[in-house]
Amino acid sequence: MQDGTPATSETTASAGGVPSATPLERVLSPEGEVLDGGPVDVATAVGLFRHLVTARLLDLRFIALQRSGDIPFYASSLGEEGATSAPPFALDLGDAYFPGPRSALGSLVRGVSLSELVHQVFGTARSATRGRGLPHHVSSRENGVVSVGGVPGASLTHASGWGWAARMRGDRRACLAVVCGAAFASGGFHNALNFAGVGRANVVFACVVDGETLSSQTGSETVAEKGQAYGVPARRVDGRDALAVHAAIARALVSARDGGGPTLVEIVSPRAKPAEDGSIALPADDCPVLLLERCLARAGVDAAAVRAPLEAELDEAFRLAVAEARSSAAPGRASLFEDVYAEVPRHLLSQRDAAV
Amino acid sequence: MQDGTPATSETTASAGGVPSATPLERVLSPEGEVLDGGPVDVATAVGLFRHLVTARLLDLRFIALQRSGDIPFYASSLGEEGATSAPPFALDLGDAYFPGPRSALGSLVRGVSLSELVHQVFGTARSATRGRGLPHHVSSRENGVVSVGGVPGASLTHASGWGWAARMRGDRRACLAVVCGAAFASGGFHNALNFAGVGRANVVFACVVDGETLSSQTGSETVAEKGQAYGVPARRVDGRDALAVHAAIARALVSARDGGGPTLVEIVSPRAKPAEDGSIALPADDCPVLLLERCLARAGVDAAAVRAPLEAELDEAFRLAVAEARSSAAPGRASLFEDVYAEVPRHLLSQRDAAV
Amino acid sequence: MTQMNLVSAINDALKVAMRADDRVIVLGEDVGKVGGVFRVTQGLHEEFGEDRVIDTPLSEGGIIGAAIGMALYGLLPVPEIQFADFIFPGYDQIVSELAKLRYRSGGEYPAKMVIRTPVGGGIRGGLYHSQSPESLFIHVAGLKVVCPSNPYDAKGLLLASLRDPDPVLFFEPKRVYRAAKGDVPEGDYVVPLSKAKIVREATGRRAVTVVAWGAMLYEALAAADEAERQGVSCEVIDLRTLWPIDLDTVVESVKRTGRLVVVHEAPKTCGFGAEIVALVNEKAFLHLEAPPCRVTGYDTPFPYTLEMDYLPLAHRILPAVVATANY
Amino acid sequence: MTQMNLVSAINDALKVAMRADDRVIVLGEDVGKVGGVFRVTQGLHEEFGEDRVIDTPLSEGGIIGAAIGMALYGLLPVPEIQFADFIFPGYDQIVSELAKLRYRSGGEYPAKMVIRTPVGGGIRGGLYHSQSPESLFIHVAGLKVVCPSNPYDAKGLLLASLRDPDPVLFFEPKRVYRAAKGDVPEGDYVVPLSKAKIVREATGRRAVTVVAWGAMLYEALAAADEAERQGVSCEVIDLRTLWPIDLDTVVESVKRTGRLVVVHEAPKTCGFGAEIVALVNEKAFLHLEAPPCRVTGYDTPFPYTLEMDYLPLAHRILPAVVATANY
Ligand SMILES: Cc1ncc(C[n+]2csc(CCOP(=O)(O)OP(=O)(O)O)c2C)c(N)n1
Ligand SMILES: Cc1ncc(C[n+]2csc(CCOP(=O)(O)OP(=O)(O)O)c2C)c(N)n1
Ligand SMILES: [Mg+2]
Ligand SMILES: [Mg+2]
Repeated sequence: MQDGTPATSETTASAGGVPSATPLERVLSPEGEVLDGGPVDVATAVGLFRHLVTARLLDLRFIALQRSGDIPFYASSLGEEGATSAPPFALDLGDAYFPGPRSALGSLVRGVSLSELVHQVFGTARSATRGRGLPHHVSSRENGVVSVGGVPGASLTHASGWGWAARMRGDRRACLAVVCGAAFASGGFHNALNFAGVGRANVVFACVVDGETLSSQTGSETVAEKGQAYGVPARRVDGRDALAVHAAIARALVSARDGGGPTLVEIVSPRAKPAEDGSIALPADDCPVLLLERCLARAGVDAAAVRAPLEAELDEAFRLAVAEARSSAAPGRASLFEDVYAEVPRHLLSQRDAAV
Repeated sequence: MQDGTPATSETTASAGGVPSATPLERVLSPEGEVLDGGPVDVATAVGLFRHLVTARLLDLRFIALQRSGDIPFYASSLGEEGATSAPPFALDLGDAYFPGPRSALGSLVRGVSLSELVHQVFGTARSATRGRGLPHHVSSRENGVVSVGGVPGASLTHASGWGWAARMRGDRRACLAVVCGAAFASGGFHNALNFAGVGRANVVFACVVDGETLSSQTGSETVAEKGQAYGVPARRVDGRDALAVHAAIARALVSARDGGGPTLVEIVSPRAKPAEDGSIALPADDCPVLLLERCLARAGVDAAAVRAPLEAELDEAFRLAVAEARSSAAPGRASLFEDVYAEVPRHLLSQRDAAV
Repeated sequence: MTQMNLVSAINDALKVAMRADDRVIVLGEDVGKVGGVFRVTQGLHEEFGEDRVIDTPLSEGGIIGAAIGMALYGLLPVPEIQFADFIFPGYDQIVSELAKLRYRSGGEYPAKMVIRTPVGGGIRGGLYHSQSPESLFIHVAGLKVVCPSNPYDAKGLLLASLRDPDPVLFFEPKRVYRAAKGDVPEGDYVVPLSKAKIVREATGRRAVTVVAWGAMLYEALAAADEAERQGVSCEVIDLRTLWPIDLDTVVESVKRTGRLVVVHEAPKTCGFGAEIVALVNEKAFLHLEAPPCRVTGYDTPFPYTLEMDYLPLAHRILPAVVATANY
Repeated sequence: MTQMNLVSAINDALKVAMRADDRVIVLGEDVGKVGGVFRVTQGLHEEFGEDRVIDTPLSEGGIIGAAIGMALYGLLPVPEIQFADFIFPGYDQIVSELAKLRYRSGGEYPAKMVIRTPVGGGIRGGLYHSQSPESLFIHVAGLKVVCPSNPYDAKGLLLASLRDPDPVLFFEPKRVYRAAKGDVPEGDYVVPLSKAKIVREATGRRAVTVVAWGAMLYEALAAADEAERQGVSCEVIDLRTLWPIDLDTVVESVKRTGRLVVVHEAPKTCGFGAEIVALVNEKAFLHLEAPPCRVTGYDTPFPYTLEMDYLPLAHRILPAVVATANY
């Protein structure tokens, strides 16, 4: 490989009924073999595996919390763990991560702690957003997770501006923006791609696509085609193969750091729905966790030995975090008036005084 | 030709420094020969020629009015007469025309009279818009020229809605929307293309492109590439060749009427700047009027015999129209409050009573 | 008469209108097969088909822009904006195009439509599923703005809005989508636009006019009950149509009571309450015995965890009413 | 001190800021090589280069959205919206993103910028080059809104706006871009935000407080001159910062005069005048001797031919002032 990133090969494998106009890049065969015959980067594979297992387990827990009415809303990314967790895993410290509405679990990859995420989901005073915004509206400056709002696509343009600024300043840092389904239709997507193209921004767009959504949002067969409309190079990768996703994003980031401008990476990824009993409806062949498990087995790593203690640990941590969040105070009423401006202005001081 | 429209051939001729990623369609050679050797449709050619001559002459007159300060603003389409006048010439009665900011002269092709246009430009009480909106904000229901506002791209989405409605109602009528330079970056363009693609709308987008503007607005090499991003087929045509423009638009309209959905037609067209002395800076080879003249000559038509009396007639009509507009009343003050709602509501009645 | 809630009454109005006039079409995100995230358009797709009940891509600028084109074609579109918070990507199409088309075309190209959208807080929706942007549309000439509080009015006002020749923003108070119940006539009827309704008359001598609409009407009424017990009588007005406002009803009431409290969920500053106060100053200055008072959302974004502290609920209206009465 | 007009004073402020702080960048349509359609950014491209003075595509949503990203990166963007009428395609980015970022991130991700844009009529610009949309931003929590009337204030307020930690909308009254002239200090200075200025003190006993800003300040002053001749004294206040408002200055003045006239170009209904009237009611009710009065643009789109009839010029302010004085 020219640029030192893991080998990827193109197959015509098509994920869950998704159109496959240009072939989807994969690193692994469905059996978990490295397609180009090269060795697997075990550290990367194990790292990714841990994140995928974490995402899978927590997604099911959060879905359960929504079902029980503990939280009003939760945007799951079940089955899409490859698309959710592999892209931020390719980022460096100092890079910025612009999450999408289904990126709550991606923020863990950047260093957000499980406890922080649970506080966010419960909207406690201790959450980074101080109990503002829905569960999935994560934000963490410490971890370079940029605040996301409710309008799909809007923060994509922010990412283009961030990456444009980085390019102008000769900065090798880059940012990653997650594009969710419906965002392809949004004005934010259009502006983001157009400004990134014109500004040669240091940005990579990770577009998570399930077949259903795309056809209801736009007339193009794939998202990759949309890059060309803005002079932004695109690639398509199979979201079931986390190593392939990681490699594609990593290469795109290197290109951005080297002044090569933005890249659009289409990650085709079937989404799973959890059944009542907590099992998930996803054919084994479509499961990114199992694929990595097979890959690790071939590389002589006992995936079960990684997975079981990790899951036990996560279960315990989750239990504790939820207990803590439940017993945490709601934000104080005065907080209503804070962070609207840098300082509470006079008219809000009087509203605050009347309220508390 | 399969669909009975004039023959077009593709050449790689490139207009005024404009990129030519895919070749531009032309009907005529630079010498005015029909490229595929077939006969020219003389009625169409003469009709187009008259409109091009009209546009050229009036454009220079309106520019002069702006220079003299008689009107505050005028959006010229000098040198682009092929791109301006040929598309509406392909419309049928009952079709709708959604003009762009530089389409004032295109509205004449649809049947707006010179006198009406001059009233519009002078903002008199007798203008169709009742003295509202800038000179180029034309509107004429009688002639199917839909009102255009100040935001480039905004009415493109209207065209998609109109064409979507027509398609839903099984109507063979179609509409034509003019896309000007900067509109390619606008949200309106994005929404228009996306909704037209999804709704299989009976709409044709006539995109007028001069090389300079495109590169400042977007990273793509051509506009045609943008069609693909929305599943909208595109073609590129040389705007200097009015017959080619007409043919491309006509075919796209037929396709729309037949349920084939929208088409994007990129019309690459150098724009001319008028010199102080009223001559225009446009190489003879780039002049759509001269090209049609050469074509007519080959077909045995004496273009000068068409042009000279037409120009004399236009000059006289323009002189009269300007004199009439100058002596026309401004709209009455009460008109300020009309057409805001269908009926003047109470709060506006009192504002009106105070004002008049 | 059938018992309906707000959702079923609006749904019924759409069906009545669509059966009577095939120009009426519905479009928006998930309005078709899903029947709308609040189920307001349920059953329409089955009954009227995908050419009259259209699932669109997620782009409010596209939805309103395309609806304008459909209106220009001759249809009568009823676009749904899934939450009023999401109307802003379509704001330019509404204020620069829809509101100005009739005017800028000299009356030749009006674009008639009714934009439906749920407004208001109280559903644990946070910053982006709770806002009440009415004043941002009332400021823009050319638009009408309606906000019903109960099923009867909702159906009648929606049918009136469809019949009205001007573009209407139809704001649906989603906090009471299911909670507000009442008898609704079958078939066609209208509740006229620009007619407020006095839902509770002042009786005592120490009286206050309370103007409210949508979900906050119920808070105003609850506050009025309690105020009554404290010896203050409230005349509660449900505006129903916000703009053009039925100023006479408000002014006549203030002339009787001399006192005014306006309640709304939107932030206070430049909210519609300010306009009502200013208008009452113009029309009934000499009758005012206390400063007109606004009980509103705070001048902050809409919160998530603390939404019940943000909303101008009865417990915040009551002291304002009492203080205004005792001024 | 140098004689400057509004254009050169703003240009000078940008140069001062850009020389002192290389985080400051300018972006917008034609702001670079062309120097802006009103020449406000002239010379910046030459001096600071294309990485600090950026010509963008025509998309206000893109401009504001990208500017937010640049601010999050650590730059201090000064986006120009070519005409305030064209801010609406960027309205969602301003109200849903820019205004809420600090709040929704718990204070961690403020996005600081100053959005410059020319406002107001009087240049024969018609519907789409004349509007004054201030109240549509004042209603949205998290934004500050400034509108200078003269070169000294323009430079000082722009420098103050850049220093202020919150996003500022900086509205430039284009009708007086070149007509408003005055001495402007060289180099750096600030005119503090949220401080109004009494530009003409009331002297007589029959006095009226007149609140105005931007281009209409001059009309208010002209009306005041004539009113004086008719025996009515005006205290004319230039708000300078519209939000957060310097309410003390307004209220103290009204307490002295008992009378208030607010002048603005924007349509009357839900304009900022309504808010000022409502606030004065809250703070100085018992001092009011006449109904507070608004002299404003009409509740219509902005006209083309009749723009001078639309604007609230001195001849419309005068009778309002006199009537208010004589109430
Ligand atoms: C501007 C705006 N409009 C509408 C919504 C409401 N909304 C959020 S996601 C969504 C569509 C979700 O569908 P899809 O694209 O399939 O995404 P998925 O849920 O499959 O990830 C809608 C309509 C919103 N958040 N913002
Ligand atoms: C939303 C909006 N933003 C800005 C403008 C002002 N404006 C009108 S046309 C234009 C750009 C013109 O440049 P170009 O795209 O080259 O078009 P051309 O004049 O060459 O046809 C601008 C900035 C506008 N009318 N509307
Ligand atoms: Mg989906
Ligand atoms: Mg150009």
